[in-house]
Amino acid sequence: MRTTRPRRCVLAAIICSTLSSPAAWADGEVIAAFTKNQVDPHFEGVRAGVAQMAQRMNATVKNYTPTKPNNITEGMSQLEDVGVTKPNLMLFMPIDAKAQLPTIKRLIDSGLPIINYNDRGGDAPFLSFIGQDDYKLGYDIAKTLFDHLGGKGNVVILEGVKGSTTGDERKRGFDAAAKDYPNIKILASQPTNFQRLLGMQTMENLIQQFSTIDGVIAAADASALGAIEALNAAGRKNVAVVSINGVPEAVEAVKAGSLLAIAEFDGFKIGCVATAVGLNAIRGQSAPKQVTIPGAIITKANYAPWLIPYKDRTCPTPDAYIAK
Amino acid sequence: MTIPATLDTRSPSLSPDALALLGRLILIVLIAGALTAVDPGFASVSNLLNMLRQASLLFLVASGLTLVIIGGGLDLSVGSNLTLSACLAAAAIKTTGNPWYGVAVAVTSGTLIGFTNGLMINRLRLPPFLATFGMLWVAQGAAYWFMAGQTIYGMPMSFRYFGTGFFLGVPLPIWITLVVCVVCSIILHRTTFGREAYFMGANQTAALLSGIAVERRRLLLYVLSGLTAGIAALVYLARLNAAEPGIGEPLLLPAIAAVLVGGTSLFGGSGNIVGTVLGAILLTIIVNGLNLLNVAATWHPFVNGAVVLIAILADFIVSRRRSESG
Amino acid sequence: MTAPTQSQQRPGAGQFFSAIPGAGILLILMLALFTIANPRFVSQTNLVNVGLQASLLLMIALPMTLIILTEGLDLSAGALLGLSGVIVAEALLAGWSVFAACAMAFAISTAFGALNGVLIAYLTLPAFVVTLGTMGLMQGIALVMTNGDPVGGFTPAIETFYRSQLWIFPMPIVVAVALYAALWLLLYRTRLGNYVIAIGGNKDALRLAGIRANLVHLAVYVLGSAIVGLSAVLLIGRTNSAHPTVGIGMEFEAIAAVVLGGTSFEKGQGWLFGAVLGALAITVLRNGLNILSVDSSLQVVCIGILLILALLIDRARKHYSR
Amino acid sequence: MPAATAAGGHPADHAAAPLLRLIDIDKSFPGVHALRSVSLDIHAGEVHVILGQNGAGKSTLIKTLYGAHAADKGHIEVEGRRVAVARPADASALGIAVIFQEFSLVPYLDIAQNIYLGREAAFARFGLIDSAAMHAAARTILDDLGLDYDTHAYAADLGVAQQQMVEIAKALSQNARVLVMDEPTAAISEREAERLFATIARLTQKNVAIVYISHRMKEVQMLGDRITILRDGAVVTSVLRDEMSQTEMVGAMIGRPSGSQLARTPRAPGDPILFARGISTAKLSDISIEIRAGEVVGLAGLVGSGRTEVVRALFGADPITGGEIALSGSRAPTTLDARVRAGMALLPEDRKREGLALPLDIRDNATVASLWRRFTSGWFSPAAAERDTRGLIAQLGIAAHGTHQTVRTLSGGNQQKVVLAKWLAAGSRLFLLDEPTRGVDVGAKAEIYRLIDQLVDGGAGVVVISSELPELVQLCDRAYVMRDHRIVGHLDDDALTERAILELVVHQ
Repeated sequence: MRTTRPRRCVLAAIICSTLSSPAAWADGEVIAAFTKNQVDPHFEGVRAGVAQMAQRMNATVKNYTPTKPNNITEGMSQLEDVGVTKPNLMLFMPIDAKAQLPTIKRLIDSGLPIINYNDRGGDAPFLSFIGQDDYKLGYDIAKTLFDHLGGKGNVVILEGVKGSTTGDERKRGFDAAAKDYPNIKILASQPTNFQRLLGMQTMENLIQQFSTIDGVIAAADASALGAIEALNAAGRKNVAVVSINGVPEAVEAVKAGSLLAIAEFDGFKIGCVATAVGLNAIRGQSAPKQVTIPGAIITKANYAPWLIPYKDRTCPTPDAYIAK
Repeated sequence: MTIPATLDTRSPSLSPDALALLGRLILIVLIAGALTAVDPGFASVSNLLNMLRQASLLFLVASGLTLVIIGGGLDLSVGSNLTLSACLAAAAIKTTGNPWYGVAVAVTSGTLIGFTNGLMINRLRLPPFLATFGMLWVAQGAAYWFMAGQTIYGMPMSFRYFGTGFFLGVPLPIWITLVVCVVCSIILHRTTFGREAYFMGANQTAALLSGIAVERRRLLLYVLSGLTAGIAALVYLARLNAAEPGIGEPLLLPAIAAVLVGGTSLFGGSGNIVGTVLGAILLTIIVNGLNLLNVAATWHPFVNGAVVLIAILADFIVSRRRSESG
Repeated sequence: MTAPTQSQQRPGAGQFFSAIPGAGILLILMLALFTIANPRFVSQTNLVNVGLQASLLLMIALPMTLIILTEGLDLSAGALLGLSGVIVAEALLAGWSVFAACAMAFAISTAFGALNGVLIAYLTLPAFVVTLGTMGLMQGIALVMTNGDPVGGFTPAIETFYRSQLWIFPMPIVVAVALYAALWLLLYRTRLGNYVIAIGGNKDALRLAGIRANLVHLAVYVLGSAIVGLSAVLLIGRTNSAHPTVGIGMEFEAIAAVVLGGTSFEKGQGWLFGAVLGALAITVLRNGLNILSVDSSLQVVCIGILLILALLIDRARKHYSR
Repeated sequence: MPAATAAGGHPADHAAAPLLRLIDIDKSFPGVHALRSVSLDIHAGEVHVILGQNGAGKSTLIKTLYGAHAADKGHIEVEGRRVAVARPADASALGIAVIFQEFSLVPYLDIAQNIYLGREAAFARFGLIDSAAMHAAARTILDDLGLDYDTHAYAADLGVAQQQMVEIAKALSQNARVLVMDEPTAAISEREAERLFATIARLTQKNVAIVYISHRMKEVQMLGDRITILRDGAVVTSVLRDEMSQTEMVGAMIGRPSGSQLARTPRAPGDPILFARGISTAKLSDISIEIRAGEVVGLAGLVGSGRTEVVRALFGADPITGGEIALSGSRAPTTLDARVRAGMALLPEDRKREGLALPLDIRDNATVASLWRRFTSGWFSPAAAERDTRGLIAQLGIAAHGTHQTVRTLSGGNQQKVVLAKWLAAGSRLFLLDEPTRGVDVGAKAEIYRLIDQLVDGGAGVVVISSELPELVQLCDRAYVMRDHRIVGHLDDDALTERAILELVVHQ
């Protein structure tokens, strides 16, 4: 036993240091904010928005993210665990709506107020849904590209994660737009899981397969950025690429001209509005059933506001969107 | 007892290792031929180079791992080592603007992680599987913590050349693969260290009793594995033009598969680096071919699994036949 | 007989307390620390949560213990969990009865277990490589069957089962405890159990005793896969849908749990209860860190350090007890 | 000697028919006539000692009895009935059990489970083992043997002697009527041996027949009711204990009147190469040895007397806890690899596990220990290694297709030569040879002797461990004799005879 003692001290030190790290206590309510992974900067935007609005409204935020990206079992466990800590408000985005719905319903039944944000979480009695219209984002950005191409040309689609609401809705938007343009030919549509490496390798293979590609629609910035790398490496200069999200790196690409346009899916704004709506609701105001934040099309003409780092941006209030 | 004059009547090209490599090469050629028949575009120079470039990324992760496995070990931390090294290197390049700092950082961090693995296995006598499995989590967590949800992007052109550039019409990652392959090959076959690694892998006790400094050699093997993970991190970084904390983890199992499909035995003491190159090409060509045939991406894991099983079964049958005839 | 008495025989049953493995020590420490840091940690709801989460991990870790006792490994367990869930879900959607759907999943899991077992026991191929290959097969089939999409909308009976309780105990915990009891009986109270330990410890001795050792070896893989296949029912009950890739990575977590609990990769040394300790240690760590809302990135580091620490404690104790 | 009295309580009552008879058993292997028409009568309640040097045919005899080898000629009778023993299972069914030197216990099963491994059905109730009943049964058997072991203890936690006792218990639980013990005291301490003898006494009282194989004269005198001496595969004599003196037995084993032996060419040793003083390790105490250039030093003793441990300690393979080792006059380096570089070489007893990498080829194996010396820059040249290997193959007369033949496919003698080649290439000056001729055929044996001569002529020092006394006496200039992990004697010149060694080995 004598040898284990020093090791135990080390362990105790580690655990104590981890306990003391995050989340300084404030006076107000405790918000549990869920995001899907630690990899995609979009969710960093969400977390930044939640943090800023919570600070402004004097509440405390605790973040929950699975250790493995988009891991559904971990996401389930975290939901269950958070139920125990009884936060005053939960901001929830599903990793998989179907899977998490039963647990969410039970949490709501137990009296926990939950705001659904970013992705639709199914038909549970949420206080409110704050997000954007993925179908419309998909439709608008595809239309932007098709107009840019003059209504005709060969286009490939890099889809998101098959089966995710976000991915499927955006895809539906792309397809709907394509129907409106009879001279646009969709060469291929392949899943890239919102990932950069997969976006790049899929694009590399598509380049080999098709000699003329005029446009690329990516369901997310990361896939688009990967695809641009592949196009540059292959020397395909005149391919117009569009995507959805608007993370700083992609906006820089718009500025540089390698990305034609982005349909804004703004995590920062979603985080801000969700926090405000939720806090207002638990402080006695009535909550709108749904707040849909319109997505701008970010182009070379208007990119500047999206280049500001998240921490320097100012949270919009919900009123800006509810009034309409 | 005299030695027959025809000591080596069996020509060296028929040695078991060469036979295994030849078999894999023939398989690759057959698949390539079949794909060309289906779609002549497959055989275009640009597609072949594209495929080789993808294979080279996989190979780079698997190269150091091959050395470790030949030496009788295992390194499960290569994927997360790559992640952490790429993230640190990207930060270094971003803050200094000088790519060489990035190179130094990636190589150092990769090597340090490998060194720590070796130390844990040598000094604490942890089984390689577990020591490197623990390291997998630690390095991955460190990368998440370091990146705090961000990506670091926008590498200078001079640096991106490593991933995207061409030299003599051939993509640079392929050249790097060639260099790493030649260097590993030289290490394995033209240095005393390499010969000792094979011996260690085949029989650790006998290696120790033959005067091989087993612990130092083992440490070096893990350092090399870490180093190649660091180099691979640089190529990935240059190729992707961005570092995010999720890039390395999905590479671990394909890298192990490439080593095994390449004919290196998990028991140690056999195999070689060229096999791993062929293994990486085989795994890549199959994915490439499936895309060409418009087979859904969902089939990829199945085909990869089948290739792994077929490879070990083929080696099993060949080795059994040889031991029966010998 | 005047011979000196043979002392210093450590009794097998008494080893429980004299040799609490590293995971046990860490578990107790964590329980204490988390309770001090946030008393809600020991609330009934949270303990049920820990139980539920650990029970799923246990469903894989328990059969994995048997496999590791034979000096083997099953990397395909996680993929099989996903595949089996998909099969049950698709069969239910196709109008099969719950029983028939489970029987189908059971049959296919068993077949894959037999494939692993034949390659490992009879052809003596390394378990790591074999199960890496079959993992690809299983994952691939699940993906192809579902096109990568989650499958939902099947009969709520499965979820009802997952949420049901036996007296005050949630069903998954009951099932895990029952499985533990069954495997405990199998391992420690049946012939087969002795043979499992003998395969890892001294396969030749088993052959010499006239036992068809390879058949037993094969049976361990078949049994392991059958259990994992059936546990998929609990998993899809939990999520009310089947995900083709849901189990990926769980095999490593299960292996970690088994090893944390003090089961070794060599010589058939280990114990079934170690898997319980290991699974609880991992679950409590994650749960506790969640309750204290520790940053996810630090959670990842903590798991790695926990693993290495537990191994070090075991090593140190073994070293000084000799 | 209470045990001996107990065992001797049955002055062989040979009116009854023997329990087991071996009749004219003959067995040949390629190149070796292992058993020549051996006949043996084994009576119930009797300890039948089989004496013989290494290679006398003892292990072949056991294996034939146990069904592991099929006899070429002759047959076995049990209680007067002719029986077929084709497989170990047949032997078990007839009540014949063998306790080999390598045990067949499963480390992490407890004593009771090990005893009943494969026969659990006897305790099964509704498919479950009645653990209590099994432990009770095991308890009874252990009590019968006078052992108070906890039946719940793992085999892994038992000492060698205890494991051996469990093996005996396992044999008895199968109602063994004939128990064969192969050098049972080889690896256990004096006190443990006494317990074993007491156990044997109990067994004979229960009418079990014991076939006891040993070299130890003291044990033979104490235990044996009947003694059969084997030499070169044939029975020299079979006598009752009191019919033959110890000296006569030794003489019968050696086969020559003592004193007569092959002439040894005297050598003129040079300067000391190795000098070890007061070496102690976990398994050795106070070993002092000197080896000079140009001489062959023998290390005699029984298996388990600490011979192997001595060379391992000298080689740096086991950590030493006391004493010091000097190499060529200066303090020896501490690590094994440094000692190899200083010119030491070890030819281990178990060449397959410790000497060779079986899946690799001759070149890899023959060059592995000399890489540091041959390729000082660290660059390896396959061509040079190839040349060297061909040279070694020619020099040692290794029969192989070529340098790329895998070592696994070589014969035992040729494998041994590859190990020697490894050290020749390393230019070693001090060779520690642990049983260099075990498991090699006569031709290869002669070549190994020739090689040892060459080495010594070239100024090397050689230490030879051998269980074959004629070999030791013929090869060595002088010899240290070991017993119970100590050096108990040093013989040189005319004093080095088989008899002198045997007397030191066996006497108290």
